[in-house]
Amino acid sequence: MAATAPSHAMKKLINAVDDIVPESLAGLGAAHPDVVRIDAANAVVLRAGGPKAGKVGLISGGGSGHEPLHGGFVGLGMLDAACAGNVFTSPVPDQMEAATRAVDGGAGVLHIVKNYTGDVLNFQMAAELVGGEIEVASVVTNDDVAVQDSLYTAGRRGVGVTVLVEKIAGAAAEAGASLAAVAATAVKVNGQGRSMGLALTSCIVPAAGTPTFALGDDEVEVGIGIHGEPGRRREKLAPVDDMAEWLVSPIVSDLGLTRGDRVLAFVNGMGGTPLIELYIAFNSVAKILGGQGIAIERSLVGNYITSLEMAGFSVTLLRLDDDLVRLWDAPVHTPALRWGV
Amino acid sequence: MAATAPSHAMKKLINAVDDIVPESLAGLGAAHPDVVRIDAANAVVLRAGGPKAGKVGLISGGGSGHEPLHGGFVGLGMLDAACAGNVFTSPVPDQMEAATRAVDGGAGVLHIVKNYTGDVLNFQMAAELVGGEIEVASVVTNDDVAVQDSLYTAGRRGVGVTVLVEKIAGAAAEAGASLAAVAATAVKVNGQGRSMGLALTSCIVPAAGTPTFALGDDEVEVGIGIHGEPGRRREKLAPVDDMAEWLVSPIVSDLGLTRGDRVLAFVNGMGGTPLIELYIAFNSVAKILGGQGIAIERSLVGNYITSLEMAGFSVTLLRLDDDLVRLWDAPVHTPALRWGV
Amino acid sequence: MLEILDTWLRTAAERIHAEAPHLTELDQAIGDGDHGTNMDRGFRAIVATLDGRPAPDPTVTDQAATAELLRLVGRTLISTVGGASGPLYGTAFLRASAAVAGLAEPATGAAAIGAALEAAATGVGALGKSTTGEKTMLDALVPAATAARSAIDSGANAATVAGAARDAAQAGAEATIPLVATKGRASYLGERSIGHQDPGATSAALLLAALADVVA
Amino acid sequence: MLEILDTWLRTAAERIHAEAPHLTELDQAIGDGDHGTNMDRGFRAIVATLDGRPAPDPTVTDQAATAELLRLVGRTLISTVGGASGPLYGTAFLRASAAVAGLAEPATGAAAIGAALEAAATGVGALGKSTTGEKTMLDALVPAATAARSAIDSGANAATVAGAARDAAQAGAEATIPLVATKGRASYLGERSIGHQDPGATSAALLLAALADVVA
Ligand SMILES: Nc1ncnc2c1ncn2[C@@H]1O[C@H](COP(=O)(O)OP(=O)(O)O)[C@@H](O)[C@H]1O
Ligand SMILES: Nc1ncnc2c1ncn2[C@@H]1O[C@H](COP(=O)(O)OP(=O)(O)O)[C@@H](O)[C@H]1O
Ligand SMILES: [Mg+2]
Ligand SMILES: [Mg+2]
Ligand SMILES: [Mg+2]
Ligand SMILES: [Mg+2]
Repeated sequence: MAATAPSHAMKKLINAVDDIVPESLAGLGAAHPDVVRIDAANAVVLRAGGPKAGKVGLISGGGSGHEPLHGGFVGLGMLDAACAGNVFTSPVPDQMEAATRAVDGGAGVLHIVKNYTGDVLNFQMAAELVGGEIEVASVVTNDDVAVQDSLYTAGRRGVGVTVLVEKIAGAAAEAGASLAAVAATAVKVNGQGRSMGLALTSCIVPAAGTPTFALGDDEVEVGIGIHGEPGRRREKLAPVDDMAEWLVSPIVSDLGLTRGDRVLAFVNGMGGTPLIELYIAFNSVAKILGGQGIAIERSLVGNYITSLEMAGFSVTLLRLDDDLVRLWDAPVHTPALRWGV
Repeated sequence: MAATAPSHAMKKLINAVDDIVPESLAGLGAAHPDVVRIDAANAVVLRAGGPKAGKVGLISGGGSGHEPLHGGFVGLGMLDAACAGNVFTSPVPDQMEAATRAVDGGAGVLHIVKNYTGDVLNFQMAAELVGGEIEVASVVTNDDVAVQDSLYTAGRRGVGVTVLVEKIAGAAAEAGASLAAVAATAVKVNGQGRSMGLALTSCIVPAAGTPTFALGDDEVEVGIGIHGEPGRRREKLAPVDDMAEWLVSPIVSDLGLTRGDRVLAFVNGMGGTPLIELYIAFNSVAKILGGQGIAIERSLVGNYITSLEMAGFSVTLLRLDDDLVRLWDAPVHTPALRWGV
Repeated sequence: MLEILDTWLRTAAERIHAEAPHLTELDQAIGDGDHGTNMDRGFRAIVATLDGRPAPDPTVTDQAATAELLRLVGRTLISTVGGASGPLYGTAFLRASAAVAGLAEPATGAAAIGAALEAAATGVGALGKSTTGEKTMLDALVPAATAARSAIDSGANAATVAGAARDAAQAGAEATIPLVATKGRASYLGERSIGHQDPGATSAALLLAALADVVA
Repeated sequence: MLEILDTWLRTAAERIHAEAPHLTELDQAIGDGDHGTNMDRGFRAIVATLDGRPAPDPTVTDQAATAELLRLVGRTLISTVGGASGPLYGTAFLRASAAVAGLAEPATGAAAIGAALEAAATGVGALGKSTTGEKTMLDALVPAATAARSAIDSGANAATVAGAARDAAQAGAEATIPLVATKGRASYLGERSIGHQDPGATSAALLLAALADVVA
């Protein structure tokens, strides 16, 4: 029974390709009825209990396939709603409009948008649709150091830091901050956080049915985003200590981190990499940072912003200060992150 | 860049095969210093803060490769220690002895043992090693309905219910129950819970370097355990609604669940299956149970007891009563499960 | 005009459906492998809209009804496609609608095609902050609009104008192959985007080929 | 006796190391793919123990020293192998130690081998709640012990006894192929375990082949 027949066939726990998003949302709602409510018609995950009067509403959204992002982060102390697009496809303005109206508690709504052309354009249109009626602010996350932020790209992608923005801005909103203040917090987190990721395998977009890219047995794709898109370069598979270095170095230099700085270290799995490996990767990251005298004050390890079943990991570092630590530690109760409550 | 070169090569985030377990433990410790402490010499994960005087100590352990089980379940309201064996290999009695001595708070120690010959024999030897000095009780979990519990097998395997036993018995211990009472709770949970799983892919034991079994592009292995061992039978890949039925039916009939019964439904990923699919699977399970009038009162969805990077899922149902609900809801603070604190 | 628009949209929907795997394959190479699925979803929605539409109001001119349908198509694409292409193609149709509505009545088919294409290209560039040479749908749309205008200026009829637009779009789409993408998802690849045809430019060329066939 | 035991253990460690991939492969088929790794880890630990052992105490008899080393080997296996085979092989050596210690001094090599094998097989069966025909290491150990006893009864020397044990173990290991496993991990497979040789029986045969070579 030793293996002989390798394969990259699509094998997923699904009924039909078109049912993936609605059924996954239905499952999320059925598993966490105390936390979320599903607006199936709009493919929007809403915080159970409806909008909180006087609280700034936080919404995010994007293509599906990144679970638990964003629907798994709806709940107390984080998002008020998440719009689910098709797999790797930005949701449409109608969804965002519906979500914005649903979460408005009179204090305005913050749109947290990952920097991809599709997400940005659709959220922009949604903001226009509710303009004048509901005060909307938008914060675009763009933390991926693998992409040059230049005239020659669509700008850095929004990746891991988005999770941290949702948590920390969510805590600020829960504490009663104004729309301007919540937006400022989100901008600060985005500004102080950077990420980079790599893939050991591709993933299969269900509607496509085949892997998005092909990797040799000994190759890794470095500088990937979260949509299965190929990365910036290809390298030979290496010990994880080295691979962690490929990711941590550009982040540390981009953030200008130096001895004595305090960070939150977030080692994120791409969906198909199990925890045993993610903790090994975290160990590598901790060794590298420790060697440079950078203090890990908070950490997060797990599959939080994924690319379907892709194997691989990303590292996000967020420069901390007392304010951010306090907001990070504040209670959160969502399907995917929970503490203090 | 469309895929052409399929492969089942071993691609893992590791440095060297022999470093996997120690480095993963080190990473766990580095990521959660507030919750756990690593005894590296014995490959034991200990609850931070040491034994609680007067509290029954709970220890478990087993081969590695099932993360977050067991090390990720060490902490308040759950385990006091977890012994990590090599990948898919039971730890040795010396580790269990060390763990038992480390967690003894004077009220005795419960060993939670998954029913595999290796685990049972090693824990048995460990209990003998501390016999007379520390009061030890052992509870063996054996919830896998895929295996006939007969003279012709080593008995049913301990799988998903182990997580629930650790949580619920842990809550009982935290609440001050005696060793006999904690053991009785563990026995009750094991008796009221059943599981079954299936694999979409095999996994690669690092020391072996090749997949444990080969599956065709359209095949699933039904009735697997958690060690990459082949299952009871092979089926054609089917819609997840059908696959969920293959797992739920035998459990429901084995537990004798009928209309009006209350359950905890646990949909567990085998390690390589992402949340988007696990929630779809949960949706299938919820539909099946709903159709039979069985009420899901609590749920758990995620990768909690895994087989390295294997793709697939298992279903565990636990018959609930008010006592079990109360213990399930009690505060827990471990790397992998946390609420109420 | 309205009838031709209806026929074109249905023909385009069939072509898009047939070519969806190819569009997705192109998007797998330099994007995220969903362009075919996205466009197919949008055009299926358009056909559903066409099927569900009440009979044209006899008090409304053909040109106004055409403009109104173009607007409906734009809104449908925005509401169903998602991704980058949804707002971009949606805006293209919204702008085309305004352009057709703005022409002195009764406009010729050639004039309508020319005005619609120019407005569409301008609208996409404005929303996408993009221009030609960036390896996007604009590399098909802009040459198509230019070729249509030249044909009109030399007195061509609708069929000839549509043919010129089709040829220019096709050439423009193929010419994206050696380009480095600097907009959209493909820009993340930098130099690695060279050697692949842009999916959005390809779908644009496909739409214009359908138009030329329908108008012919 | 002590010297032969030392040589045997080192030879066995080399053979186990060389055969580890094969043992693991057998375990992949009907178990969890770690038997080779487990045994190799245990026997490397044994060699380390041998290397680190102080010179034999001259006041202790060869037989007693042999028994003591067998005990140390048993403890080492229990402390390093894990899985099912760790406690089982460890117990086999602990029981062999007691058997050798219990023989009237000075026992012959043949008698020691015979007594050790019988005690080992009995110990494994007792701990594993298993017997022959269940597709386990007992299917090699029990026939080996029986064959050794017969050879001893017919007056054979140590080399012949070890040879008989080797042959019986080898035949027993091969005879596990058609069996349905009813103990250990392979039992989960039921009928699907048919057609595969048991890894534990294979490693047992391997150890006895090394013994025969060393004693010869
Ligand atoms: N800024 C832009 N301007 C014009 N066209 C663009 C721009 N960004 C992307 N595109 C077009 O969109 C196409 C991709 O569409 P699609 O795959 O449906 O969306 P997404 O990139 O969000 O997955 C690209 O091939 C390109 O032609
Ligand atoms: N109850 C038992 N009695 C005797 N031998 C057993 C028993 N259970 C398992 N074995 C032996 O142990 C071998 C497996 O050892 P190993 O792979 O190292 O441990 P594990 O099964 O825990 O992974 C089997 O091939 C079989 O020979
Ligand atoms: Mg997309
Ligand atoms: Mg094992
Ligand atoms: Mg795309
Ligand atoms: Mg084994």
